[in-house]
Amino acid sequence: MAIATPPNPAAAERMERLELIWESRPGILGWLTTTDHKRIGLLYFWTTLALFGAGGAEALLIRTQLAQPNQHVVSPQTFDELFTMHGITMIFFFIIPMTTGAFGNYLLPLLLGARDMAFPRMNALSYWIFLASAVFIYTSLFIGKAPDAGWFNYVPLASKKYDPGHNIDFYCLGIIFNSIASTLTAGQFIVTILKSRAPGMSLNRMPLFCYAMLAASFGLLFALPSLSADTIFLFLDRNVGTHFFDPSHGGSTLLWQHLFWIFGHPEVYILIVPAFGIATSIIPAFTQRRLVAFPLVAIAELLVVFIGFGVWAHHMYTVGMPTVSMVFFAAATAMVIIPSTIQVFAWCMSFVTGLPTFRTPLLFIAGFIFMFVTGGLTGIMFVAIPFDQQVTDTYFVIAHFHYIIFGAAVFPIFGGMYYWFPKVTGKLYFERPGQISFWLIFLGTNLLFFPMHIVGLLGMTRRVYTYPSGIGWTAYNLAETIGGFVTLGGILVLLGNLAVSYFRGPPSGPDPWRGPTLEWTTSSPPPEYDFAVIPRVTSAYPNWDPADREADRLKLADGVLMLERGHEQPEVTPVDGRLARVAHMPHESPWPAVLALALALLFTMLLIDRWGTAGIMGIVCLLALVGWHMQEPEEE
Amino acid sequence: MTSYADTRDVVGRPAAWWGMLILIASESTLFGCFIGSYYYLRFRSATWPPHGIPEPKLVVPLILLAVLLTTVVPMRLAAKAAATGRLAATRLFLALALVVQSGYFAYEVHDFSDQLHGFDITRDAYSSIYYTLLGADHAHVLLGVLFNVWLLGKLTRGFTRYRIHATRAIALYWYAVSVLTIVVYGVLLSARA
Amino acid sequence: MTLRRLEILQWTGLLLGGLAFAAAHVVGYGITEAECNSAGLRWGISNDTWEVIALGVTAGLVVVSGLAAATVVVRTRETSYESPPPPGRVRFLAIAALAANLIFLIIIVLDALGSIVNVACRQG
Amino acid sequence: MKGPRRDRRFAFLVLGVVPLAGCGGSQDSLAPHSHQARDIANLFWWMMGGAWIGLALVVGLLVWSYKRRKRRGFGDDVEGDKPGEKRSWYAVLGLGIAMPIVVISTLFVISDLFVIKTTQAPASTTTRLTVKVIGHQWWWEVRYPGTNAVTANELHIPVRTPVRVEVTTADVIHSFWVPELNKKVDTIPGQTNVVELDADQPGRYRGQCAEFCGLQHAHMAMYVFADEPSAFRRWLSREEKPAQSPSGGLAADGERLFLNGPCSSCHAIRGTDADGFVGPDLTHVASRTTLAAVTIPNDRDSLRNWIVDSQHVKPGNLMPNFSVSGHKLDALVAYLEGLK
Repeated sequence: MAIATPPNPAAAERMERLELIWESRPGILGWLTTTDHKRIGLLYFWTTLALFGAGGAEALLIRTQLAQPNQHVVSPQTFDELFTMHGITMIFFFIIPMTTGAFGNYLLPLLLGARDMAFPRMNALSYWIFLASAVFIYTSLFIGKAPDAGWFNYVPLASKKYDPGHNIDFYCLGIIFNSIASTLTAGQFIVTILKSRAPGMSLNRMPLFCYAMLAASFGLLFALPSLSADTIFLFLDRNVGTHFFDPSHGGSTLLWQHLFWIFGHPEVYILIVPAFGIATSIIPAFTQRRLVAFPLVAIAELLVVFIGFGVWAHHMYTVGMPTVSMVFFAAATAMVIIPSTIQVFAWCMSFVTGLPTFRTPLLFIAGFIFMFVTGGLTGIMFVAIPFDQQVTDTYFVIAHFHYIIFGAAVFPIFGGMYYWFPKVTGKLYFERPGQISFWLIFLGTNLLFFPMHIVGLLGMTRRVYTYPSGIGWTAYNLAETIGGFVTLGGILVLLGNLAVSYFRGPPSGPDPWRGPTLEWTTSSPPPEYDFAVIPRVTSAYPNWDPADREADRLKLADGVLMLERGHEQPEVTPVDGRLARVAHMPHESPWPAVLALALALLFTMLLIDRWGTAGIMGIVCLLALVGWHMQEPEEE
Repeated sequence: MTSYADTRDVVGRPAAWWGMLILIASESTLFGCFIGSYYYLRFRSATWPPHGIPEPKLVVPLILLAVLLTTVVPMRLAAKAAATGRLAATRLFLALALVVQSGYFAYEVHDFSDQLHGFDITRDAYSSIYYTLLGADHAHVLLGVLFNVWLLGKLTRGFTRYRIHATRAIALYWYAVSVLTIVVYGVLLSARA
Repeated sequence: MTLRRLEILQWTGLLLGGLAFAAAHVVGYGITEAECNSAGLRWGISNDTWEVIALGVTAGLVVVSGLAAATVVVRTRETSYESPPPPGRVRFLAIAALAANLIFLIIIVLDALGSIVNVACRQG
Repeated sequence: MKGPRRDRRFAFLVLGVVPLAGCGGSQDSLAPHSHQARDIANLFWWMMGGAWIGLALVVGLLVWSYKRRKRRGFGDDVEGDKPGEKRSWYAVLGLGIAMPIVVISTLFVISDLFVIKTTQAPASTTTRLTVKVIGHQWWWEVRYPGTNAVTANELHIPVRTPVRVEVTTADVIHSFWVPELNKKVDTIPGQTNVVELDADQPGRYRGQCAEFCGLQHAHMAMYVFADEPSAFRRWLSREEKPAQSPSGGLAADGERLFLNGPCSSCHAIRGTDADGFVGPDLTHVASRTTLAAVTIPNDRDSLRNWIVDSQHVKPGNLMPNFSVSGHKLDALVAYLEGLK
């Protein structure tokens, strides 16, 4: 029931006014200055997809080098840069920006029944900063100075003494730069979810996707400062001469590890929780059933991140901590699993009691459950401290977290691409190639990652650029490499399928799946203002409440709640979603892009030790902010 | 669900206020990490502060702290005045707060450079974390000062709903910075214990 | 029971346990950190005693928080967690809080077991 | 020995991958040769069994949902968009909360309260020998406190004797790991970590640096030789002795070259003026089985090749290529091969 065709002339006239108020500037300039969450979401999507390609290429180079013992496909230095950049790229420049930046930006307002994010210009800023930071860090690779001490970047290996080049400075500044973008995204997601919901969407009627995004945003908000503090310390140690990490002057190398993993472990959950959100959107649509145990799943998504802040030291069991300290983190590690088991069985029971139609999106979710459970079960093994100390820093751990990160984070991303493709493009994808792509990726990844468990147990350590023959590692490594290329094939089929469908696919209409949430109530692709009428919400599955949709249609006819007077959207009370006020939204603005550019120059100056110029750039940033705030949302 | 398309009734706090709260949460976490590092390093050293470094001064910082805290009052009054649309009063209170805050900041910068002559940031881990923590706190005071300058500039051209929200948000920022400064001084002075 | 009281209980159930657990986790780790490093030699604190005190207090708070949530769940059994707010939302969050507090409690118990059974400061 | 190996084969079949003939190699955490490693391995077998059951449970549910994909809900509860909700709740509470809490808490108690006692650092009273191992980029220095014995990359211990290994580092963080004997432990700057080695049968056990430590992290292995106590004492007393200089001939020229050339600035040979400490102590280099941290065998050709072209064998290692050849090279090699 798209609200594309107005029921009467009066409504038609009001909708024209909406069109006029919300329509965005045409051409390149429109994209440079856009504040439309859908456009920003698409910008994020294409950028992160490109970076996914880069990270994947690095991964395949690594696998090629390791396909056989004692190979020299790449030099040791190149290998170190490759696995470092692979980690940085996939975590900071693919999964986080893809799930939050792309999926979150495009979908959150649509699922919340809002017309845009709470802070549209901040949203644009986060994208431009993200883009700049990606360019910044990849410059290092092209000038042959890429970070080479691993994404975990332990000191003293990363200190000036053992890594004198600019490689690690690129790491510090690039990470700080990128985390500004993520913090902006997280912050405004939280405010959007709390304040910009459709009136009536109280916390017990908010879609689980939004809970997942809320959890991930809180995670980012509270985890990133720890990483920033860490990288600031390291940057000062390297370039000012402080002694945070220098034991000979009262510093501690373990301080780096603690701060890093206080960020690093919540990070893991930040990566997969949005994927949970995607899964909890797809499962109801393709089982035609509300998700089982809604309140438990909602809290589980928040809990996994919350408890995830208390387990960081299980990455450091081998550094010689007191047993008692380790046990503290082991206990939390043991129980952080419960929220995940709750969700797994809620998903499975929804499959069992619903009417599952195994189209491609649901196939990817089924595959995701399989991969997530496999990776989760090896995760449970790390509760056993002695076993963790035995296999940590071996391929067993690589297997574990790739089952989690590729299996549990990337599978739902693929499933989500298929699921929301009709909404974004207005076209249907082709089913048969879709299923082929799933099976290729599923078999490929298992062939790629499963043998890693075994070589890990056989003693193959991580981050080695080659390995001797005759220790029984060769066959498994070859299998992994083959699996890698099979996976590549599957991904190419997937992208090809979507590309062809974009041009040749049959029209989808507003709601091809009988989806449960609000995005399916508006036309595909959605209009700039998302919803002609601020929708009425009385459950977490609004599109399955015909009465409410009928009410919307009537409101459209009478022109109620269309807010066609100005660039407006309602604000609600954070808990029970009562209408609080009508907020005036800002228009397109060039300043976010300008500010991001100034910041990029600032960081470049810091990199090449031009402190004075950096200061000037800082002032430029402040001026840009002033200019930004010259333009206020107009009052009518 | 009656027709409230024209409703302009205002319940609860504006998104701007929530946005500022988020910024504060993020910055406080950063300070939390600094403070955690402070104690982590402290636990690892037998003497704290290390030999040859004077214990942090007690009296002057506390007086300064008191001075900074007094500015919470005018900020609060400014926010109230803004909420009730009293422009002149808002400007007055903001200006008042700004003067004191600038004075505080000026003295702190002077004191900071003085201490640097005493013992340098590159001396050891203590000096590193000490100056980082102190400097970060001063930076946040400076940011607040800039906020106030900008806001006063805005208010020269009267009120808009946007500027009223800004006043509330910036007042909130100052409450947070005051608390933050108390905590930071508390941590640094704990070296005397 | 008035809605107002249910609200209070529900928020207690949702927040108290989590905050208590977070505090105990940091403090509990901090105690060992302090005792097992050069600073601890000066302060001479006993790991087990302090851990047990900290964890005992926390366990109490978590239980209180859990009971608050449980009360709300029982008192609102007539309403569905999907019914309109506030009652629906109160029940919804209370159910969630109940599960959360259970998990926190188990962590605290395991923490306590771990710090009592293991020798403090022995490198693991 | 036969038993565990067979069931490990079997296990790999369970794991779904056919192993290489005679696989397991010499760095196999599932081929334990000490009670610590055995405890850890058993822990793994139990956890793996549980893991397969858990995975089977979930996969079973998914397959079941596929089989009954035409039927909604349970029993007569098939109406609305929440069919079978009540029973699903029970399933989630039982399988999703109660069951995992019990299982995982049990695992926690077993592994982190009891097994951990056997693998954690030994109390200094329980061990009879202490060995100091110092990590360098990219080799292991081995010292025997109370003796003059200093060697590299090949660590000898008496069998059936608890040995206290104290690991430290000369530069960055490494990780000392001999999987068939015990868990790994990192070398942290400014800190001494301890791990116990207690081999229960004579043999050679491969170990490797497990923490990324730079360019040649891949080539930083070591061998632990568990000897019969008598053999160990003989080895140690020989290692203690300074090198005796060659009576004459080629080897004597080699010694002169070594002491006057650049070699002695990085390497030490006890009993001579060579006292460098950048590279391994070469006093009894000929008694070792491998060179360059178990990268190449210790034979004449490898040694020659290492001296002239170590940067090709182990790119980035701290020893430059030396352009010696002909008589000089023969002399050097002869001298080093004499250092038994």
